[in-house]
Amino acid sequence: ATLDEVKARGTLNCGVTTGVPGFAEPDANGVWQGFDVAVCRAVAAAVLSDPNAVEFVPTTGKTRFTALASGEIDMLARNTTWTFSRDVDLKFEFTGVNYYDGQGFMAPKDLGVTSAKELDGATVCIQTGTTTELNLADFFRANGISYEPVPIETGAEAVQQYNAGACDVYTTDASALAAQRANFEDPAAHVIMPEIISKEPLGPLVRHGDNEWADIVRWTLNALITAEELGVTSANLNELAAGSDNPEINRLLGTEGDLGGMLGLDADWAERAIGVAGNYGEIFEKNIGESTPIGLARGLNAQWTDGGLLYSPPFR
Amino acid sequence: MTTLADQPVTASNESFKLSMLLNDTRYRSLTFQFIALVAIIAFMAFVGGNLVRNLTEAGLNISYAFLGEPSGYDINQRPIEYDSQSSHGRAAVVGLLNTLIVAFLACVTATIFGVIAGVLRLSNNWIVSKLMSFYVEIFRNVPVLIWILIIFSVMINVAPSPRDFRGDDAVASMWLFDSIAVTNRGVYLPKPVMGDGSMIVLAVFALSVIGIFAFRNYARKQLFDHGRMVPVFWPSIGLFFIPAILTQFVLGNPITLSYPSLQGFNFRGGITILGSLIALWFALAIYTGAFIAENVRAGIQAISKGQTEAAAALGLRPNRIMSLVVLPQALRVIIPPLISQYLNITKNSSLAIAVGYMDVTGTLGGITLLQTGRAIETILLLMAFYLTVSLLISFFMNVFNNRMKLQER
Amino acid sequence: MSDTQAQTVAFVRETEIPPSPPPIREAGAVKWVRENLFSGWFNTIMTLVALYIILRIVIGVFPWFFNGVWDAGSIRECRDILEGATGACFAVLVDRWDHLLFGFNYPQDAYWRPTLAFVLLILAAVPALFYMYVPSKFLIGTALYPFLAYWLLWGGTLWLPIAVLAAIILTGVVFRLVESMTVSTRTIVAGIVGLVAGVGLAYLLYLGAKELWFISTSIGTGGAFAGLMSLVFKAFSIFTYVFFIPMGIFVGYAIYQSASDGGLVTLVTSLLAIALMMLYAVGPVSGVLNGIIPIELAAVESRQMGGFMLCMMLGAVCVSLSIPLGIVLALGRQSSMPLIKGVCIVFIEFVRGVPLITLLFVANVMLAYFFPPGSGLDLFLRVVIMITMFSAAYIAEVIRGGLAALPKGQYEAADSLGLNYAQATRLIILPQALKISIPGIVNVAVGLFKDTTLVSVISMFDIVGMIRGPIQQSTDWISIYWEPYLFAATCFFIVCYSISQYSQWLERQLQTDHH
Amino acid sequence: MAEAAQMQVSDEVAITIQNMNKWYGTFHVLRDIDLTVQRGERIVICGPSGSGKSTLIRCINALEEHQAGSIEVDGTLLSSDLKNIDKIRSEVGMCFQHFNLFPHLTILENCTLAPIWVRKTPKKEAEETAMHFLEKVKIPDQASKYPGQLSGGQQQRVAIARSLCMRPRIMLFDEPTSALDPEMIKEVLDTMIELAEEGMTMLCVTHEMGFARQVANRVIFMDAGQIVEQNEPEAFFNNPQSDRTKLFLSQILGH
Amino acid sequence: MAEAAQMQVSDEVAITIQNMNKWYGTFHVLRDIDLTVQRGERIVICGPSGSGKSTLIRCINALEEHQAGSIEVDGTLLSSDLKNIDKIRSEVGMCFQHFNLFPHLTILENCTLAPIWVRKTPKKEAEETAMHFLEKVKIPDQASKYPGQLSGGQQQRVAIARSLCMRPRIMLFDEPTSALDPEMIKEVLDTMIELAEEGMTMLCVTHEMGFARQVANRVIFMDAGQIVEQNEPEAFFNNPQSDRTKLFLSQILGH
Ligand SMILES: Nc1ncnc2c1ncn2[C@@H]1O[C@H](COP(=O)(O)OP(=O)(O)OP(=O)(O)O)[C@@H](O)[C@H]1O
Ligand SMILES: Nc1ncnc2c1ncn2[C@@H]1O[C@H](COP(=O)(O)OP(=O)(O)OP(=O)(O)O)[C@@H](O)[C@H]1O
Ligand SMILES: [Mg+2]
Ligand SMILES: [Mg+2]
Repeated sequence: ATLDEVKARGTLNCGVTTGVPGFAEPDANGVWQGFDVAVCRAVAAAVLSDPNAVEFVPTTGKTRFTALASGEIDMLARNTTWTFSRDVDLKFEFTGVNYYDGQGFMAPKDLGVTSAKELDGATVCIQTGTTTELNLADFFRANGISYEPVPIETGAEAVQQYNAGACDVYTTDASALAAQRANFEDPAAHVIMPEIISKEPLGPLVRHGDNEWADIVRWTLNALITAEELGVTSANLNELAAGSDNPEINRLLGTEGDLGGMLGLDADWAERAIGVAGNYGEIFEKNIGESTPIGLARGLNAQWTDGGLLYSPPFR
Repeated sequence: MTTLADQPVTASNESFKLSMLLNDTRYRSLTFQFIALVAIIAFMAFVGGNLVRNLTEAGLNISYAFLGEPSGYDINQRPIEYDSQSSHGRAAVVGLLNTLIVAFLACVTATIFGVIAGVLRLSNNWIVSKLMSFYVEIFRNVPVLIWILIIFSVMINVAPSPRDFRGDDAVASMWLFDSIAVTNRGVYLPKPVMGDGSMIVLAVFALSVIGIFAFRNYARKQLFDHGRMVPVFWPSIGLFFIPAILTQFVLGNPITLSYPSLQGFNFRGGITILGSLIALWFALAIYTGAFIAENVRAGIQAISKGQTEAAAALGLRPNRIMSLVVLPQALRVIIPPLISQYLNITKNSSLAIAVGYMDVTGTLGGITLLQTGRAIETILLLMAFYLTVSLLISFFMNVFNNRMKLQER
Repeated sequence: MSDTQAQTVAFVRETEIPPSPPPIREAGAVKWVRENLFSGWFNTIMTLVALYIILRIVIGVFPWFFNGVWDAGSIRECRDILEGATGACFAVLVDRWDHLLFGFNYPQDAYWRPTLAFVLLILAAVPALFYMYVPSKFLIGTALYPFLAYWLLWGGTLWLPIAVLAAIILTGVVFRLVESMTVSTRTIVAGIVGLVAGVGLAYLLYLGAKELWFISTSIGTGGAFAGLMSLVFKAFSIFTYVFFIPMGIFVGYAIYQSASDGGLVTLVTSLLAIALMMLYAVGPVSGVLNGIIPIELAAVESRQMGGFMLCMMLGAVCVSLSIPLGIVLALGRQSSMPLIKGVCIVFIEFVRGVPLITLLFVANVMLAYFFPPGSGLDLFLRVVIMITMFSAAYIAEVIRGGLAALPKGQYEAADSLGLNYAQATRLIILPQALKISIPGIVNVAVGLFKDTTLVSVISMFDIVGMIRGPIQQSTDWISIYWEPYLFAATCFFIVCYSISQYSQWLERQLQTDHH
Repeated sequence: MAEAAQMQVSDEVAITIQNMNKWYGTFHVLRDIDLTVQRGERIVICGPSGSGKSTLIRCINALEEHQAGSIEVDGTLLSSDLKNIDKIRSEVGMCFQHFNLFPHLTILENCTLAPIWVRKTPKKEAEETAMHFLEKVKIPDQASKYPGQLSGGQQQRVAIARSLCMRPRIMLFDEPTSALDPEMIKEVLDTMIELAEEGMTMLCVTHEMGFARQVANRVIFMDAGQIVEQNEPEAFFNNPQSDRTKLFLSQILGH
Repeated sequence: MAEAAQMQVSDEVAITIQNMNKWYGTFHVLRDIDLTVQRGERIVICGPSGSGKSTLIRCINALEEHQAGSIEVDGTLLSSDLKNIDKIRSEVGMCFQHFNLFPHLTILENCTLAPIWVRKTPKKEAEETAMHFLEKVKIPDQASKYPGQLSGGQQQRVAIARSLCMRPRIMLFDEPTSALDPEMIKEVLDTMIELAEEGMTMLCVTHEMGFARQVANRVIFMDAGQIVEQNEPEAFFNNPQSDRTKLFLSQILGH
């Protein structure tokens, strides 16, 4: 089983992208940073007690599924949309959603377009990779308008084209749009349109059939989310781990019950996972939050209690 | 003497011994080939067995059923009818045609660039020959992928975007009396609209093209029969344009042009040549042109000085020496490497996705692979396609080589 | 014959005419300019056009280049410094210098290792490149280089490459030993080796036959084509079942039989020796030696390699591997045995007919399926296999040209002296054919080196992969474009231009050489 | 035979070279060459290797420029004027040591190329002329073959026929036999003797002394870019004046 | 001299060819060749071009296969058995018209290659032998040069030395002098005469009639793949029997 292999190996092989600002990127020292990366580190901390015991394997859109299927990586934590066919036909198991994204449009303000429905006849730069082309085709078809697609491999090239006016609009996941815009010379000259034309639940996935391993990844992610919901932060983690009044926090951090044992891990697995970089909210703020150059708002990714979609099943 | 002795005899009635399999020249090669055959089969067994086992383990199967399913994505250049409801198979065909289009255009242009640069490199104008050397060296020694990226980016940044044509104080304007628009999304050309009687104009045009060939033949015949030199170049040009234009005028302009114009976001009407096509085309052409220039130069230099001198001593003028003596011989040297360069263009066009041109690697080997996850199937198809193209090109090259072989003893 | 004519005709020079300097018509510079730039209206136009082009380029690029910012932490800082002026942001090169050269993952405290390996590469290449000037004993250094370079780049214990080297040398010793044995001793060796090889082969074939049967049973379900394939595999399987024992016996017998001339025995013995040593001796011995005298460097995995270093590594490794493979393919293609010739032709034409990028996809997504489950060949190795195959096919074609250029008399002379095929090929044919092929091989090598950038499409971080991935997609340098590409282009230009200049020089050397 | 040939020399001047000098860079290859050739004269030029023999005859049909002095061929002054060069070249035939046949054309096409394109002779006529000269050099049956299919001697004869097809008044031969084996030498020399007998003006660089004796009106000996001695063949061989000539002849005849 | 040479012929048989036939495709090159060569005999083979002379001697050394009849060299039957072929080749030396020296090896290496790799002679010994034979052909001082640096005659002599180094009992020469100029021909013939005087069995294709008269025991005349006539040199040249021979000799001697 994967868990045994990982333990025997002593490192977790985690598939990431070759780079998406804020989500996964090696910094100037070659250390991987980012929102997706944090999930890998949390799993590594839970399983191997060491957040750095991760071997990051960069994958492209084409290679990610084979890498996972052939066992080259233990889990894939990159912007991969959870779809029916990937789950069922390609025989993978999505273990949750760490970012609710959606495909959006960005256009220069002086184009005078306010809604994507006014884009009849426009040239659209698409960053290929996930389901972008399909969503786009569906959207324009559904609205009975035409467009000129310009598929582009990397964000940098898309920005080149977009800024030179080689396309009128630029579409990709809204998170990436926001990140790119924040780094334009004049961010205010561009608008992101209100329409979000697709649901892009992005989350980690593992191979079909190894449910123990899938559970570990799923509940590690849930632990991060629940921690935020319950107010467990890196600041108060040690204090709470000693025991608290909230039974759910106690179950989460292993002072009550034996949830860790059920996963085949030890009792304080979740404490370690949260200890890496804090809870979901902290990870978000640190990597892609509004204080970073990426500057994303929580939006859909707020806790359900704050009107978002983040809703972890209970630890019980 | 047609006796039996005129036929070779092969009978040999030595008794067969096992060691003859190794030591006898007649059996030895059979033995080796048999061993090789067994080795190949064993290798196939190893590879095939692993493949089957791995696929079963991953729960995958090899199936081409996805080719019939709707692709769900759009393609910006569609030589045949296609939309997002068409099948993956059709998308593959569109990509395939796109590959062939860009490869063909790039081959033609690369040849032109290459021949010009190769000849100019031998020019006695110092600055020009140095400039050409510079061109050749700089393009040959940097990977084509980098060139494609750089050239594409230069083009989209240098050419105006459709936005620049808009408004009263437009920064850019169309060329040739507002008939051609050059933008960084592509070039928009006027498109002929066929009215009544346009067939006549076309027919006249076709006839005048035939006429040019006839005229050239006539000129040659004049020279050969009567030793009269008839000028060819200007009459040909005249013949090409004048009759068709006259008919067009006489029939009251049956063929009209529909000009591209800025409507909404883009130019519409007319013929569009996509920017990504132009960029890839140009990048491949200029990159390969550098290699062809080298071949051309080498080919011309391979013709010994003696040939030129002999022709000069016979009183031939330099341009005739070139066309009658040097070029026919140089072509034999130039064409085989030229064809390999064509092959290279076809193969390098698989980098099209770097500029967003949807060739077969972009459709079948790109989005289709991405959407369906059918990596093995799509890659096998891709390989089969490229292999067919290169084998065809190699085949023509061999035919050519055999035909052009110098007669020797 | 009239006397007058005889007189006019007879002429004898009494004095030598001294040589004089040529007449000078025009002064140097003016004449040069006139002859080379403005010697006719056409030439004048061309000169002016050329000057205009140069001017345009210089005007376009100059400010961008000279306003360049070299010191900034991110693209945003760059913009702040430039304040809207045109200018390059070369700071990215400074900031990500290490990444561009070594990839982002190579241990920073070990940068000296690839650097040293690079310097040594140049030193090691000199004796091979300038073989006509450098005493041939320096080639030993070149031969040792791969082992040293392996150790420097990948780390681990030095004893491993040493053990491999020792195994190779030992094999050479075995080769010599068996070759120089008396026939009676060799018969004994031949007997043993024949037995081992025969049994081993029979066993392998038996496994193969089983495997073929397994394939045939597992593909025979869907459709006519699959059914047909299944039948084909069944036939192969039966064929192999029938022949595995006779084949083993025959090969064993053949080896035994050839004791008298020794060629085959020697070859098989050495192959057997090296295979056994590699499998069973090299690992333990180097482990034990390292236990006694540890000489170790921190191990670096190949997936940690990147940047320009990765291009250089792929280039060097694949070229050196593909030359021997190319030779074998070229010889195979010239072979008189139709099957072997056919296999070589199919291989060469197949590989040459497919873009490298597709082959790399194969390496990335398909090759894993061809190996036993779990054997997990690492990506670097898979890519090396593919690129090597790719360039070997091209090199084979170059060498085939060289072989074809040899006069038939050379083969005949070798035959008439009694040399056998292997000897004639090794001593007479190849040395000459390779010499003719050197410029062609160098060209293939340059092309191959440039093509290493294509590994970026399969998520390896060579210099282009590094730029398109981690640099352009980082928060700091998001979407930076020209500067890193310019840098990559410069790196490649320097290396490729030097190699092609070398190749031209070598061509001239070979031309003036005695033939 | 020498007597017989001499008969046809007329008083008209075919080539006049005055004070001609040539340099390659700073290397003085030809020094103060003075030479007058009468129409119908047959001149053999000999001398050690590198003495400038080839350069001299290449200057006569403007394959090389000379830097000082004058060359006049059939009354046309050889200058950098392209018209004069063309005129001279169409009157002077040249036959190279290495034949320089055009390998991509058949023998017949080799022979008709220049007449058709330079002289604008109708093709038919050109082919007739070509066949005439091919018969003369005794290889009419090879007309439709390619140069690569002929033996060396045959190729050399084609080269001669090719120049004759332009009906030149003057023929220049540059060591026409040195690339051939003895049997073929004979074939070629026979052809040249025949030409000589018809009164063609010929300048021939050769070391075939037999040919010189048999055919030449005059033998010119060159050394170090100068004409050292010139005389009638008999006198030249039997009674050389200059020491340099004596030395050269002793070597060449002793061989 | 011919008498003197004849002395050394022994009664042992060196080569027996019986009823040998060879075809190229369907072209019958050699027809019913019967030939017995005694040890120490020196045979000259002549005949018009294309008559199959080269083919005959190439068959003896298995460079070409024959399709019918038998060839036995020193008691070994030439069959498709590789062992026999190897054995014969190491006893028969061959010297080609175009030398076929190995250009990438020095003269010494050319000579020691086969002894070292085929005979497994220690290098030192092989070099001594090589120097011995190089002295014999009078070019010991060229040993460390490359073939490209030698003249044609010297190259041909190296080729002879190279085959001698294998200490063959029989030497085959295929027009060893036809690529050479007269001066060089002499060098090579002298070497061959010396060999002949030592009693080497020799088969030599040549048209050097002087050599034939001086050295050969027997002259064989071939035409159209058949042996037309064979006889002792005196008788062969002075009194040819067949008309074909007479015609051939008249041409060759008249030249
Ligand atoms: N293009 C050139 N540049 C410089 N020097 C040259 C050139 N061509 C010939 N020479 C030199 O000019 C001299 C005369 O050359 P030329 O070919 O006329 O000699 P030659 O008398 O014909 O000798 P040979 O009998 O060897 O043909 C030689 O020393 C030669 O090296
Ligand atoms: N490989 C071949 N295939 C077909 N025919 C051949 C081949 N080699 C030689 N021949 C023909 O066989 C005949 C005999 O050739 P061979 O070389 O033995 O002649 P030869 O007597 O040596 O002539 P020469 O004196 O010209 O060398 C010739 O007619 C030749 O054309
Ligand atoms: Mg000369
Ligand atoms: Mg012959």
